[in-house]
Amino acid sequence: MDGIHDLGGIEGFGDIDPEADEPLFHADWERRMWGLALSTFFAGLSNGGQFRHSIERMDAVHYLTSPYYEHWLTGIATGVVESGLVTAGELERRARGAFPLSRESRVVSGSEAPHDAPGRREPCELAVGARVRVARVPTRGHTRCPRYVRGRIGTIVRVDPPSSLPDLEAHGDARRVEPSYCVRFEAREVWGDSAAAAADAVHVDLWATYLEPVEPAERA
Amino acid sequence: MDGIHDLGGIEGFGDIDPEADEPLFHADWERRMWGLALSTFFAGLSNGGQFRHSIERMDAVHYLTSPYYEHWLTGIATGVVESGLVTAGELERRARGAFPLSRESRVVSGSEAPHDAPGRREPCELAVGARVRVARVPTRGHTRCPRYVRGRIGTIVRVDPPSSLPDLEAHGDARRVEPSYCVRFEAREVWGDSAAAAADAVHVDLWATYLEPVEPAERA
Amino acid sequence: MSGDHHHPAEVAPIERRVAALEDALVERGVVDRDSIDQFVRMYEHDIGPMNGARVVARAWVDDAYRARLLADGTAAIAELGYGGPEGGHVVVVENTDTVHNVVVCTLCSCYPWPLLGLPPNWYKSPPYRSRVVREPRAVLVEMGCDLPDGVEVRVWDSSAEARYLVLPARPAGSDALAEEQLAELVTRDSMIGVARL
Amino acid sequence: MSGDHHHPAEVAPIERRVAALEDALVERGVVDRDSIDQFVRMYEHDIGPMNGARVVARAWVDDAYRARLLADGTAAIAELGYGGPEGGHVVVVENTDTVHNVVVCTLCSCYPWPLLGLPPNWYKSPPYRSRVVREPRAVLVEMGCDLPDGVEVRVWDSSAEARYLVLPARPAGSDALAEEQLAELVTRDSMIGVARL
Repeated sequence: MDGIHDLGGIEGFGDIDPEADEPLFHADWERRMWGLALSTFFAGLSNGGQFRHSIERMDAVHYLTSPYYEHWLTGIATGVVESGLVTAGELERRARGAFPLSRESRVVSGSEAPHDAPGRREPCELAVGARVRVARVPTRGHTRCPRYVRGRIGTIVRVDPPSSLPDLEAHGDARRVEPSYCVRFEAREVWGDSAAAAADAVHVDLWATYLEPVEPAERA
Repeated sequence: MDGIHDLGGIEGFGDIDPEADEPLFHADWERRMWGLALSTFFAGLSNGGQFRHSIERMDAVHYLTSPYYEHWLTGIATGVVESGLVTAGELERRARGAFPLSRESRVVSGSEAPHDAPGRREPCELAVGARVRVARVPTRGHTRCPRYVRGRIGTIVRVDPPSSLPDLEAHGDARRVEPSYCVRFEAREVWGDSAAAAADAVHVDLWATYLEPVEPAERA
Repeated sequence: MSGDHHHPAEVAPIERRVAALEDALVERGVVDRDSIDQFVRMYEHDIGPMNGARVVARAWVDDAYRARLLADGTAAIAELGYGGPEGGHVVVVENTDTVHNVVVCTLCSCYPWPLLGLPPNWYKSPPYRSRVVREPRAVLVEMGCDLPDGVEVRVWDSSAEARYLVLPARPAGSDALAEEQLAELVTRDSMIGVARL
Repeated sequence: MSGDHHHPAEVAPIERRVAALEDALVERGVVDRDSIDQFVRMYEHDIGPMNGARVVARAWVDDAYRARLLADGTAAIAELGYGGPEGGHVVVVENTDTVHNVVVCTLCSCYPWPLLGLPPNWYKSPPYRSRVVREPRAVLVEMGCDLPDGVEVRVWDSSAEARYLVLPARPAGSDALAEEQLAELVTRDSMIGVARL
């Protein structure tokens, strides 16, 4: 989904604000929330795609105005409510107040994952040095393909072991295990000539599904 | 700039919330602000590009969490401070508190306007029926080229009279007057197959500078 | 900046900030309070959706006017005395049995002021601006506008100088009504394209 | 939803919402409080940047280890006993005279937990996530990290399974120090890539 979580390159968020001697947790609720989250991961309550998507579906303003561990709270609470383990009513009764959850998924079955776009049913197998273009097609569901590289051309610099495609595992029982690739994009290709020094590059790790090979003759 | 104001297609903002019997102004400050804004336009305090960019440069969270006419207040106050007419200190003294302004422009001279990208120095002249691709190059400055059509192919359905390119007028004394085009994009081209009915289309009005002609042989 | 948690002073209430800017500009003679009052009165009383409704009703009863309106909106609305800020280039798009039009400004809040006045809050808000270009049918249903099957939805994003007015289809059963009565049927939302008559 | 101004009840304080979720899951036996406590203790005491620092110091004093670390980070950190959640695939990128590396996760907050512990707030916040891929040099200067001329900046966006550790350059004048002393020089920020030693 083209959610607010997909922050790469968006302007207007201001200065980075490091906190001197920042504690690991800023309050006891953060400590509990973190331990609780890790416990739910070990209990197998959600996979990575489901967990991340449960946060991405937060209201955009809520996402931007809440502390980070509130994202985890909201996502995990949404997950346990959606799975039927706990009702939203029980959470609100226990909390003695409203308990905002994320919005429902726009994808029921994973059918809108990008690999279902025409001509893209078979993920490509690629090697270091290959030139690739990132698919332009947006999805309504979960994806780990950031918007800022969509449609851009880069070069594979590392091939990573096959792993579960998040776009599928976030939305149902279907799974596909495929390689992901570390792709180097020149800053100029992504941000235009007005970008930083031409030598700079950004690397993004992308599953095979997101990529298509670029013919040597094709220009950027 | 790729600011939060460029909202087309971003997900996560929730339901549309029409107010029954909505008044023209919700409070007297909105009434004053609107009349004040219109007065500053007639006084020639800013052109359209400057005014819009002064709002786009607001802090992203401030933009999303403030009432609409607070955008106008913040933008116009930023403009009069930047032009040297009033100091930020005077505004804060008069308001007896902090007076948040927008962040400074990332473009000093209009030099980063998209027409300065290589090979794009002459805007194209086009006719109804022509197929065009929207330039992919982002700018750090003001633009009226929405991000959701960047790199997409559409068809010109209307040619509009020449007018001042906002990307230039927002940033300095340079002006260029050129036609803009109403471009029809099929929903499928912009949002992929998972989008609404294939028959649907979105039309975006785009200055010549943002467009390049597409050869008939070229595929989407 | 509002995002900065080190901000030393509390942000002044919006009323005081607006007054501060107004006072600073009035004292410098850049603006005067009478014109501010006058602009407000104009848009509170004389400029609003009733103007657009008159244009629509005229187009319904006068085919030649309708043709001129669709060919050159700016000139045709000037015939009825309408023009001014945000009306320098008006484009009218017509709803038919097979086409439904809906207008948005994804980048800010462009709107045909001379015909519709100032936009409602929902038109300026992130949900409408973000969604109507991507899922116009879902937005229309949510706003109570059900479309017949087979109708193409055309979204118009007011990203340059043109300001759009939707010409709604004349309601069935309105044959007996005169132009003034027809104008009373025309709602603001039908001229934005989020309602049908 | 928090954006909905019709929300009937007030949002419960965050402390009560966390407790509500914890209690509901504990009562169902899905999680237990002891493991929660144990996880917290682990990351408060045993897992943190001191682990990454030991890896870096070892790489500085042992060229063969350094080569193994750059070839297969996961296996090389396991030699020192490190692994676990978010450490399943570790990639180490080396700063040199001509290359400076910096790590981000634009989509969420991926971070090499076994080596650095949990990320600081700024790493998870919109300013860093949005800006470092677009203007890494400006971000580095703002964070006090000045780069010599001619150095290429490589940004690594942790968007899939790999988790990145930056291997900083060994500081000049540290030749006399032993491995344990070297480890004390290595900061968290230098291993994210927003500082140099």
